[in-house]
Amino acid sequence: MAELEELYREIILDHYRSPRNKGELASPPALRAEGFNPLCGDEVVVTVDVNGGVITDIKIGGQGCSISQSSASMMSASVKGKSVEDAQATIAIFKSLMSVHEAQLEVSDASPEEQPIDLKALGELAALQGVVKFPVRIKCATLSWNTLIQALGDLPS
Amino acid sequence: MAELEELYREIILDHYRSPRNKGELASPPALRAEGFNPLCGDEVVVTVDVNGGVITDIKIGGQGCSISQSSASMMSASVKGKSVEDAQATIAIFKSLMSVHEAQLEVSDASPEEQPIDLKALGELAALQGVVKFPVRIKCATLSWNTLIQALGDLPS
Amino acid sequence: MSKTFDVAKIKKDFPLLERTVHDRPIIYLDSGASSLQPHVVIDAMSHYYATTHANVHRGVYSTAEEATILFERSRQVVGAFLGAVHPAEEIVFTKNTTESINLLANSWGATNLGPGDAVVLSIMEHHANIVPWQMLSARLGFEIRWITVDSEGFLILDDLDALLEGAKLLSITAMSNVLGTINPIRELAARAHAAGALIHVDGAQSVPHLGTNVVADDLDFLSFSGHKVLGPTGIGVLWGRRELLAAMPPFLGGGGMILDVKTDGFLAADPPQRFEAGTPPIAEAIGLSEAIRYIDTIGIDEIRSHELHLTTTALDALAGRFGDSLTVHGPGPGAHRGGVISFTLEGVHAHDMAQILDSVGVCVRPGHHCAKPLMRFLGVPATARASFGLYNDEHDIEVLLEGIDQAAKLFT
Amino acid sequence: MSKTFDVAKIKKDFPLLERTVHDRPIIYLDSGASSLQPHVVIDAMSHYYATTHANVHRGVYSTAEEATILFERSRQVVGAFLGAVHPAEEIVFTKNTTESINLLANSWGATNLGPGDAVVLSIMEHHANIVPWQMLSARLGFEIRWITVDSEGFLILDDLDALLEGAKLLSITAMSNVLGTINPIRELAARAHAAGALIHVDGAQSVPHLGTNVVADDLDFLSFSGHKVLGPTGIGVLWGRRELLAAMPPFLGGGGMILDVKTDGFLAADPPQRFEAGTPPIAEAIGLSEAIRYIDTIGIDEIRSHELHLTTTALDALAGRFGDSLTVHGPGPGAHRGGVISFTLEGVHAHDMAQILDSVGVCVRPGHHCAKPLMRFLGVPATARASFGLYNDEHDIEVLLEGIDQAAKLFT
Ligand SMILES: Cc1ncc(COP(=O)(O)O)c(C=O)c1O
Ligand SMILES: Cc1ncc(COP(=O)(O)O)c(C=O)c1O
Repeated sequence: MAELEELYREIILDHYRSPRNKGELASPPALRAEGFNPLCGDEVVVTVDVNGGVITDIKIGGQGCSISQSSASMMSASVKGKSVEDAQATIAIFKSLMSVHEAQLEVSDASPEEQPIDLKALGELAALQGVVKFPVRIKCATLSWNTLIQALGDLPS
Repeated sequence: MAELEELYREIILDHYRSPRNKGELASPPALRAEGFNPLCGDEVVVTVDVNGGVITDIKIGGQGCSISQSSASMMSASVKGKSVEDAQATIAIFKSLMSVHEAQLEVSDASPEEQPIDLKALGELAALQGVVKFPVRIKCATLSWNTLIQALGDLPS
Repeated sequence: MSKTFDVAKIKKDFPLLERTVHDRPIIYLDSGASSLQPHVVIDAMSHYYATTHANVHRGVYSTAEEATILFERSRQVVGAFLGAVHPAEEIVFTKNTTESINLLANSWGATNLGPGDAVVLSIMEHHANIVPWQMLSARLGFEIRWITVDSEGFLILDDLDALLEGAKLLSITAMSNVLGTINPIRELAARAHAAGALIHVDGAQSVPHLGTNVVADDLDFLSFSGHKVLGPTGIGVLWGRRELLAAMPPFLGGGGMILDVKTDGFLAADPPQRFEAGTPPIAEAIGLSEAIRYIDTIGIDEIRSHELHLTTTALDALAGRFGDSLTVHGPGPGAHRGGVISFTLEGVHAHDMAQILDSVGVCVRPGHHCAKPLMRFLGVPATARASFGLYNDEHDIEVLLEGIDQAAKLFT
Repeated sequence: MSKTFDVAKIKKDFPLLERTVHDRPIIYLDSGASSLQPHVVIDAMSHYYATTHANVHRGVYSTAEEATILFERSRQVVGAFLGAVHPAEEIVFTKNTTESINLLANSWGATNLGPGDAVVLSIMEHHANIVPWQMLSARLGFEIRWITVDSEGFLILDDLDALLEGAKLLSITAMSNVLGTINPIRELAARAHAAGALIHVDGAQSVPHLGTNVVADDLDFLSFSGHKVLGPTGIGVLWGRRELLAAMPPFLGGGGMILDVKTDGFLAADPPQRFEAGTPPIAEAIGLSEAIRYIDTIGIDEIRSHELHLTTTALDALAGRFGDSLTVHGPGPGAHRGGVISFTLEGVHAHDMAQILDSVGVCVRPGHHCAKPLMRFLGVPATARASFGLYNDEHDIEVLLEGIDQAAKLFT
């Protein structure tokens, strides 16, 4: 089935089999947050070291399905070394990619408006685009992202 | 509608318009019970004087629809002056006339068994037979009878 | 956006109206107890069972996903109908209005009420908005205060501020299911809030027949039932303001309302799931949203005008034909009343009235209408109640009058 | 009275099985979450809405009377299916199993439990039979004790007498919705009674698939849901022994459950009305009784044999094809288990498994199956669960295996 191949792209399976940045940083000093998907039991623990406005290290713990695990792994690879500001821009783009379609579960008949999304800015994260055809899996893909937002929320602003 | 005429026979309307034995006896010495139909709000108060095993007087209070009122009135006329034993026989016959059909509300597909009922023994009470075509009204017809049973239940046995 | 209201066409949408009773066409005048369902509602549920049924929320396969989407979209449709701002979080599906109010009492009430507190009700409440508070009050020891009604059937609001003093909640119907009185909800909400109390509105009678806007009226909670709003049995709604629901503990416990369960305790999910333990009424939610879509295509304001016209026509005709021998319990004709007409005819008990009306095909309900405190207050043991829906017309009123005539003749 | 079990014919009774998913015929293996509904059930409800709908219990007109009769007869049908002696008084309609258990906890429990008391549960309970007791225990301070399971998934009953000592209730599932284990209910009832405790059985999984007899098993209470027994959503049942129900206070308050209401209090009706506040699930009760009639025409024992055969076939095939890479969580094949197969395949998360199975049309459910204490006890975060109904056949098992194959290939 074509949609299924879209969902389980090679790069996603690769991140699932060999997750990047696995583990937990000592917290403190690392910022730490736990995420949880009550529907399927997926859990994620995100720890981030932020120094001088830059994400100098990030580690991902927990367990879950290939989508939640690979999304977390790709996220860690994508934000590590970035400034918090740049990371937040990436988060925003990724979330909008997902949320347009998440809305399928919520709005009434109106079909969700397609907004132009800068896929190039997402790099390999764009591989997660296939998820949007599977509304129930979107929560898997966004779990670690929401958890990162939570962790960064603890930053003094 | 033929069934409706069966229900509202002249004798029933007559008892409704001119209820026999209306009122309340002083209690004690009279036995007293209150009945209540929560579905429609009908109420009945039955007071009976029993002397030497004979129902020497009976009075009916309360309010309700033509069926509950006329049934109460006919009941009072039918048991007054009877021995408690004879009254109880009448009660039993009347209740069985009603209960066969009341069962419609309860049993599954099986149609209720027709038992031979001694209608003659009921005298003018037989006029209430039309009620059985209207299962919801059966509770109206039996209200005063159940209340009489309750009152007689207080007799030392 | 005025729409033409074509009652003959509407009647055709309701299959039950094709049937006969005692060889006469059925005249359904009991929408106050439960409405009829249009084809589209019945078909939406059949179609759901035949093509899509699966348990919601926990499946990833196609039908489970489709069922979940349909179910969650129903919240949106219901929310839009009520003018709710955050339907996805504010619309709780229950089994009926009664459960909605019990939920409110046992969740919000049990955490906010105690000795020295008060809840204000009106004497015209349905038992659904009385008994839950009595049960809770017996447990927690707060006071219940009563707004009474005047001889026309309007709430007496002169001493409302005194009644509200120190009260934490005003729980009141938007429309009496006995008298037809429409209560001034916006004013009541403002006065409750001014006194520091919240307001819960029993919308069982108003939501199906009048326009509802929980924001414009500044409400805190609102309840209604599917089966009175052209929808199925087995479903009700509690709407609550997001912040209020978020602060309330769960009522029923079980699957679907948790984040986590361990042997030593559980963690509750966010609203609305927190309040929806167990498999929800899935087909019923789909049926309810179809009912609301149907109402939307006709227009709730158009429905209201039509029913108001019928009510006025009926009240005038009853007075004209039966004069003083017939008493209508409730306000006279006008915009302050809904399409519920409770009446008694001299010498004819309500039960007999309903029986005789049935013989000409007319469905009306006799009794206390689950409002015994009001009946006692009025000193009437029982009334016959005719209540209108969008599918009624003037001919229905004529047959009603014909039936009342027969009752009058039989009993005099 | 042996009946021929013709699964090809049965499949035709279930319209949903005609649909395709991703261009493949649907293979429904999620009856543990919710069953499909046969035509006769869907049609019975449509027919009811289209010809008979009216609110029950308070009307005298023809459709109200007919609706009341149909509704009350549903109690008889349900009661007969459970072997209940007094269905008219013992069958309480709720909205689902979850509400049934919450009713039991809040009515019987709240009047009988306090500090020093204990309720015994098992670790394999569904959240529906855990959270209500946790909520009540937090309020009343009684103890919850747990029966655990062995490595095969059977209850460990060696220390049951110690667990039951001083306990007032054993509340336990007749069949695990995760492991498939069938528990020895008759023995459990006897031991509970010997210890002076009552027994409540969660029959959500057993009533649809095994024969039930509340008298032969000497039970005190039993719960189940309509939507798992070929019936509609929006209805559940609590059966209770007449004397026990008669002594219990109401749970939800409102219309229909009262004898009288005054401003200063109310008087509750007798069971079952006492526990059925508000407009009941009328169409749903009619649909449920039609579902039970349908099961009766096929025979619950025949259904059980068929499902047992499928379960054994599937367990053998899974072991044969996937060996040690696939773990089934629950007992091996045999009469002590029902048609629920929870499994994990090495390297494939349950969520992914369910997604890939969907692509070949197979519906299975991934996750914790609302049994988190059990999952924690087993040390498994999630399983995929295939569960059978009377409409499944061997071909369905083949497609399941084909899908698992694909998952194995994709992930290695
Ligand atoms: C054993 C068991 N108990 C209780 C339930 C809850 O049933 P419902 O969601 O219909 O209330 C289920 C079904 O999910 C179950 O399998
Ligand atoms: C004003 C009012 N409140 C509450 C109810 C109760 O509704 P339900 O029986 O659907 O819970 C009704 C209907 O009978 C009603 O008219």
